[in-house]
Amino acid sequence: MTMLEINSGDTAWVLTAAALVLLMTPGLAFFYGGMVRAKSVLNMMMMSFISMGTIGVLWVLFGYSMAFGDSIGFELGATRDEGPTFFGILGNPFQYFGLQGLMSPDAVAGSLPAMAFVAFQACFAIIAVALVSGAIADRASFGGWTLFTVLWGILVYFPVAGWVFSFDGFTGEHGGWIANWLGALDFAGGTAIHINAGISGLALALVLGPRIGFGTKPMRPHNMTLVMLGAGLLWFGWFGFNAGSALSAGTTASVAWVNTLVATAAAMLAWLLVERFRDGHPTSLGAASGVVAGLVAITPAAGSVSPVGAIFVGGIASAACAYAVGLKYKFGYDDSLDVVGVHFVGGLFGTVLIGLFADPNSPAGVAGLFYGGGVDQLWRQAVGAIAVTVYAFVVSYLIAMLIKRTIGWRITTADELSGIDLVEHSEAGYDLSPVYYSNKVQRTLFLTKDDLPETETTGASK
Amino acid sequence: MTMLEINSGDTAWVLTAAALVLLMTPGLAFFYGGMVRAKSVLNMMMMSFISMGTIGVLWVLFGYSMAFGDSIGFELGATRDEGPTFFGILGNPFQYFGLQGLMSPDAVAGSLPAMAFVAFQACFAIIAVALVSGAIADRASFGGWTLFTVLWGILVYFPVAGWVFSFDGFTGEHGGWIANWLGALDFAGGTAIHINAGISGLALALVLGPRIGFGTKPMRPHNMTLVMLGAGLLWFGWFGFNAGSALSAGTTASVAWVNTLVATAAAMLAWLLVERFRDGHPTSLGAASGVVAGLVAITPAAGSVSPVGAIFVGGIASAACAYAVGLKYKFGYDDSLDVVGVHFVGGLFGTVLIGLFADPNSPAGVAGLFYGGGVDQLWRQAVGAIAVTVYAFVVSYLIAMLIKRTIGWRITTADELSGIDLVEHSEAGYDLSPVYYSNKVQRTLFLTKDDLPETETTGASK
Amino acid sequence: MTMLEINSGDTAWVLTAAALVLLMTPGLAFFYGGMVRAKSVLNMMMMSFISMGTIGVLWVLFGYSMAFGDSIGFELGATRDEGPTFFGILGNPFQYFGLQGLMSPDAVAGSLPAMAFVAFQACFAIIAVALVSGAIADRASFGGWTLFTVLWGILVYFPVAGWVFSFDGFTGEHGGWIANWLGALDFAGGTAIHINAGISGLALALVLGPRIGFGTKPMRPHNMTLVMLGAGLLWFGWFGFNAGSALSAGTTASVAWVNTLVATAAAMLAWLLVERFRDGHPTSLGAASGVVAGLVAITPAAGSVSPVGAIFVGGIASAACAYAVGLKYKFGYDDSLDVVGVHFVGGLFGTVLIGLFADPNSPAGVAGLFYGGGVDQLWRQAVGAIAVTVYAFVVSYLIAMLIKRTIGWRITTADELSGIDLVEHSEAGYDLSPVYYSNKVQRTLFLTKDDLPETETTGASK
Amino acid sequence: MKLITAIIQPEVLEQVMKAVVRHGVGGMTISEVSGYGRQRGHVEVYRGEEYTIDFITKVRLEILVDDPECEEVVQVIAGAARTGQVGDGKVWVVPVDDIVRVRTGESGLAAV
Amino acid sequence: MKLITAIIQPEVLEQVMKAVVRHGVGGMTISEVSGYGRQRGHVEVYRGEEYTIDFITKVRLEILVDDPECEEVVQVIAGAARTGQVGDGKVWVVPVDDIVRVRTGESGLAAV
Amino acid sequence: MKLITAIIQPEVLEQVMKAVVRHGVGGMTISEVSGYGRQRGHVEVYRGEEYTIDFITKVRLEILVDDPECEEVVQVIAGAARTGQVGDGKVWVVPVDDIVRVRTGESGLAAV
Ligand SMILES: Nc1ncnc2c1ncn2[C@@H]1O[C@H](COP(=O)(O)OP(=O)(O)O)[C@@H](O)[C@H]1O
Ligand SMILES: Nc1ncnc2c1ncn2[C@@H]1O[C@H](COP(=O)(O)OP(=O)(O)O)[C@@H](O)[C@H]1O
Ligand SMILES: Nc1ncnc2c1ncn2[C@@H]1O[C@H](COP(=O)(O)OP(=O)(O)O)[C@@H](O)[C@H]1O
Repeated sequence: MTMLEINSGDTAWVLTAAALVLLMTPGLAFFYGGMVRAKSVLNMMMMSFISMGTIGVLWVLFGYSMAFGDSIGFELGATRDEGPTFFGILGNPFQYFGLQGLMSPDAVAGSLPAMAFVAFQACFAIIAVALVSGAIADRASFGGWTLFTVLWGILVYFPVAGWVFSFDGFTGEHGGWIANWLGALDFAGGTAIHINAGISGLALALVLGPRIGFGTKPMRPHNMTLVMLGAGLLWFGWFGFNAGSALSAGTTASVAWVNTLVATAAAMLAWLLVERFRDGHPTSLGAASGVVAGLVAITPAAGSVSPVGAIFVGGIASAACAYAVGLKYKFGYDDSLDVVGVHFVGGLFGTVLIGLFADPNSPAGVAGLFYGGGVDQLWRQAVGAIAVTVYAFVVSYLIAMLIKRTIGWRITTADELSGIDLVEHSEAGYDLSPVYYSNKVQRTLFLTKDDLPETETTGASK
Repeated sequence: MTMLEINSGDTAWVLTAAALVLLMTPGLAFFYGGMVRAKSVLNMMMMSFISMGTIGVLWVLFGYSMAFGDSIGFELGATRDEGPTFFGILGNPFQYFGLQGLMSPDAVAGSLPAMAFVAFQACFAIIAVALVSGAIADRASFGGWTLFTVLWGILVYFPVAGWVFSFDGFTGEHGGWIANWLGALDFAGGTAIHINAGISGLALALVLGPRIGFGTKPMRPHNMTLVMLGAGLLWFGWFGFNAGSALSAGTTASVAWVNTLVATAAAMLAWLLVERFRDGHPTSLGAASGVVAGLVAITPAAGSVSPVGAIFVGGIASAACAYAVGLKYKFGYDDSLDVVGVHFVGGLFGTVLIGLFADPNSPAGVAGLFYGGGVDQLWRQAVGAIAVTVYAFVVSYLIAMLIKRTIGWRITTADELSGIDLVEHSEAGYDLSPVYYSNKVQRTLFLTKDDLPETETTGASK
Repeated sequence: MTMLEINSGDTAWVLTAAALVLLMTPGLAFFYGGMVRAKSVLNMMMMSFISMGTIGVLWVLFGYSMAFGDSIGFELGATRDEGPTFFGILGNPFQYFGLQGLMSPDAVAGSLPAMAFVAFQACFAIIAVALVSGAIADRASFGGWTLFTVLWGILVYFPVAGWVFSFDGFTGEHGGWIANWLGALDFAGGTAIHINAGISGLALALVLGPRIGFGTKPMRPHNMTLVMLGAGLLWFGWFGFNAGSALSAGTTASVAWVNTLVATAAAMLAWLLVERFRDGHPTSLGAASGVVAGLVAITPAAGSVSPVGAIFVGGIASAACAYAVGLKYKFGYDDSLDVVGVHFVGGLFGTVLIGLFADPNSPAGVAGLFYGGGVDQLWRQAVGAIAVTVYAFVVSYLIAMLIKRTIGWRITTADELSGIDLVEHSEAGYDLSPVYYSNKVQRTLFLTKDDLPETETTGASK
Repeated sequence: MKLITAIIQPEVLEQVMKAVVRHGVGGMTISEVSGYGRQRGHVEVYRGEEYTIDFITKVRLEILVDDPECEEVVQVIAGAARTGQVGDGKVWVVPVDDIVRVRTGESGLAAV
Repeated sequence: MKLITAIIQPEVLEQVMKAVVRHGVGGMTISEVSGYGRQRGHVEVYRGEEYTIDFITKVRLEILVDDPECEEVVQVIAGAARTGQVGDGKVWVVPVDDIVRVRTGESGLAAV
Repeated sequence: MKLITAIIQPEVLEQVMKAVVRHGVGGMTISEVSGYGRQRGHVEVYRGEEYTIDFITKVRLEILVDDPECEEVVQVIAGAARTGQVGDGKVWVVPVDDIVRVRTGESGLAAV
């Protein structure tokens, strides 16, 4: 642990940023919650909220330590002149078990109290898991999902966060291999968060199978005001996410802030233009989706491109996502709320475009292909992205299969038809009628799958 | 007033924290507003908003001075070796009347401009009053409530805030007796805010009597998305509340931040587990309630327990609250939105558990019973909690009776049936129909109490 | 550009404030969105969101430079002893084109990284445009509005922002004439933002003409919870707006913070009192409107009045606005969501009342009429307010006419009746029914204007 | 067989329901409607302007009964729904040719 | 006595209401429904995919009238609701055995 | 002419609609209602307290048909809506005096 003095301005900013990032998870709950049908809104929101519960506790117990403890790994040839040769795989889970020792005024991380860094990174872990839930809307048992958050946190997120975010000598002597050995640039988590969550969402969507009616009914958002609220809170919180990742309040944070604004602005415009010309109408769901796509794309790049570069990164990635969200209909995986289409694709574009647009005048000081830097950074970005994609997909798939074989994943067909809110939470999202019925319920039917005509049952691998 | 130099980092954090705390009151408005039936949502929200109006103005005029002016009191034997012997009761209301003198660059409080401290504490006063309103949902005249906010602010909150938050020599030579003479630990207001508001809610619920149908109809939340929004904003704002109470941006704030995260996470899990095993289903209302219970419980303890201790404080208090919210049905007081069950009980547990879990390595540096500190801190905590409970209950009861005897408290039975929004505010919360009726109204009936069958009229002491 | 060292505390505060201001635009989207009828909620929100897209990109490209580049202008006699003689009209658009040079650690603005100042001011530009949209709810084509945001940004906002916010020697040698040559006090944008947007809204309302049914049907808010959410987020964000305008974290910011709290509290009370005595009931829409009116009024004055003065500024301006919102019915312009009544009138009162209430002990250190300062400041305030009013009205009117004559402004009568959400965005705001219809649509009718009885068609200058 | 339709005030729904169930009616179907009738002229103020309110929320009950019970059930409903105020609503009776219980396919009286 | 039921476009509700009231009808009951009929085939694009829309929001009017007025009221409604476009809706008439005014207990014609 | 009204479970709406359309019915009107009937006693727990649920969301279908088709359409609906569980609902038939198509003014059978 580096021993520097605590800077109150940097600490103020990072504590603020941490709160902003924490707010992103409720924001995501509303973004996702508004996109499902009225009968599933509570379950959708609960999938995000429960992540705050399980990951919040795990992070304090050993999650932080698995990510930021001194890394276990091995020596390997360096990838750069005088670059590190240590290939770090997993932080020591016991070093900071229960956050021991970190309350001391001497425990610092850079210019921050160690606990401020713990706080900031905790919220990254929470939202990463929550993001995955969008791929399996309306149909996953709440118990199954809760178990998934625990296993995915331990087996996927904590290690990968260490690979990407743990720099040598910051909280431990050795950090993770992507940040140090490979040297891929990932300012705030394009790989560790978005590629990671996005591809894990694909694994889950494949294991759970599509919703009843997928591809034949539109299943449009039931409450676009909630979606817009989510998008607004996400954008707001993302300033903490990206600019906070500078871990100090200075030029780097300010550049990341401006890039987070302008890439997102460009991304919103790009998505709306695609819709305008492809579908005839720019939609509010398109605006919200463009916002998120832009935020995802600029996440890895916020510290390494110029504001003008950020316009390109946001615009290109968003247009790509606007097309990618249609792929699920083509290939038949029900990525219900476009976790793959937006987070995986957007994260991938953002991560790789750094290799093209990295500006040597930006805080990262690296030149991408278009700035005369050649392909050196490009291949590092690609390798980082691919590594996380493969690891996350395989492990998530295995976790998902394990849950399916043990406690089970999917609610029954009748329950899915009646609505998951009532069966899993015994609640209904809304009762806005001014008329007061005594004890009205919205749950109605106890169908079995056999009661449905063949055509209604999709080929879901239940 | 201590004369130190203003630290820009500390100021940045406290101004941010103040804004976060301010947001908690609208957050509470949504949390409470979503929990009532559709016909009362606006009145419920207005009870919070009006507190921002009345208390905001009073605070500037003399509220701050009553809490943080040099305290009026008397000498009494010290409770600790070399502890203070002055028993401070009430800040001098004239010292800072109209905040005079506090705009000067020389007016500081610790490392902050005095005005930053004024701002931060103003938001505490506002939300404390607003919290009470949940106990009397759906039935209190808006005029009666508005008057209550004024009287309660003056007679209950401003003095009690001085007892708990005014430290000797910080903004006046003498502060309040709980903080200084007794030496109870209350980091951010478990006593002054939550016990205080919670028990005052009980007094009001007793004076106003139950809603029509209380105990025989479920009266479930009409809009759970609004409740979840409230819970999300409250959690977000509470980082300002708790970590801001450090009044500086350093290790103490960071520890309080992490404790505020993890206690709440544990509390959410605890409440959901109680529901899962008692009622069969974990509900979203349970998650939201657990979040608030955890936040309440960690409020006094955020600076005096370790993160692992915080897991226990949050978990234990939340489970207790999950059972306590059922007591109103047993005893027949209509604490409509569980102000007593969550804020009083949660505040009590949080305050007292410090006596058990206080960790000498935490910023407060005090050892509780489980950390070898004996019962010294425990009894101080208990005395502080009891004192606030008794004072607040008695004075609130008297204020409530006064209002009942003078301008009246409760709307008529017919108005309560039709819905308080229309009668008190001449508005309806929602008109979501795509069909446009010219001038549709949702108000319908002009019943008198006699028109109702006997069984429908509860034993409310109107 | 002044060369000072970057202060991390100031930077932390301004980055936070920038994020708060950014959140105001979604907040405004909800505030406005809730006030229209259910069939227009998405379009209303999209008018705000698209501003984030277009202005966000323009700001980075040349908007910042047009406002804060070294100003083009001419010499003119000074208005004060030793006051500046340069009359600055427009920042050099090429100086900071694409924000060139501002990523450098040497690029500072006061004690901030230049990029932090860019970020903060970007959000001002975004919300200024978005505010205008409330005047033309339910009837403007989305393409027309989008084009308007671009033209208004370039021709109205960027220049006026330079006049008011660009101080000599801060980001360029010469700044704008209102701030420097005239010396009107405008702490956070009463002229540049609120008068500017408010009067531009009037121009648009006149050009577009009233909605069908204006003045004969109430057209009440369809979702008051959304309005209250908007009001809450606006108030929260406004602390960034006003206290952030100190551009440092110290006494000035703290005073502005407290003023922003108490003026708004007083304004809410004032509006509710007007309603109570004029209409019989204090409404939640009144509370929300009062909040916004108070925030608008204190915006210019936050740094130049005492907290007690702020109570007067907020209270007086809000009462004036409460009456002013009724003028549209008298004069027949359909300022649908009271942009003129609240932003223009509130901004005007706030700006001019400084001339009366400016307190020499406040950070600005200027004495208004009531504090013995005579009318010197008063006329400066009046001139500033009038100049912006005239410029903005004329240019906005011309832009609006240009759009009307070219791509067209107003949707068809049939589309307006059916609802703009479906025609412009092919979406509906809500589908809250628990019953799942396959592919239900809320769009229904393809009426032409001739199908309507005469009385239904207002005299809109279509 | 008859279909009784009643338009009543929302606030009396619960007591009406209890009354008819006590009377032996085994089922009913309920919906929300807006009523226009004598009960109007109610004036609301919005933004300082006055507007007259035309439509008022009501509840609609539909009850299928056997002919002989019809008369009495109508009386029970009207009795339980009466507050004596303008706007109390209407009850009317329509002849029904046939009724089928979906679950069993039974028809006629057996299906009520 | 008759019960007239009309399914109309939401946008014409106001003019229909005014027309029947002008014609002397003193009350009516209104609700929101979804209609399926000839008016369909409307195609919407969502996330780049096309879907056909089946149900369309309509308004349902119920008016109790005395037999002699019935014919005319039906014409008034149909006239006021006509836009000439597919989807304009239907009006139908059902015989009513009896009507009771809840407030007074009056029945038959007096209750209309 | 007849008016067939059916109260069915919301989940079977789609298959009922498809069945009647396949059978040749060209239009229908749908609304949401709450039903009270044998299907009750369902108990929910809220805040640790138990409550019995009385009203359950149902869908109401109205279909105008010509007399000869009536019987069959009723059977088609009942068949498609049947799940065999309590709460499946009812279908009933009411005589209709006249029908008018708003768009054209046609009346009687031509208007169905
Ligand atoms: N002719 C009618 N046809 C259908 N419904 C009617 C008719 N007249 C009244 N109603 C319904 O009955 C309700 C009460 O009627 P109203 O005339 O206001 O009071 P009352 O029945 O007490 O005289 C109305 O809101 C409307 O829903
Ligand atoms: N057979 C029917 N039974 C009941 N309602 C019908 C029937 N046919 C049409 N409707 C209602 O009338 C509305 C308009 O019918 P549609 O066939 O679309 O147009 P039109 O009546 O102009 O030919 C439908 O949306 C539906 O609500
Ligand atoms: N007498 C009745 N009049 C009107 N609607 C009824 C009647 N009885 C039942 N219903 C409707 O039919 C639905 C199903 O009835 P229920 O008795 O629960 O089951 P089932 O028809 O299978 O015996 C009810 O929810 C209600 O909407």
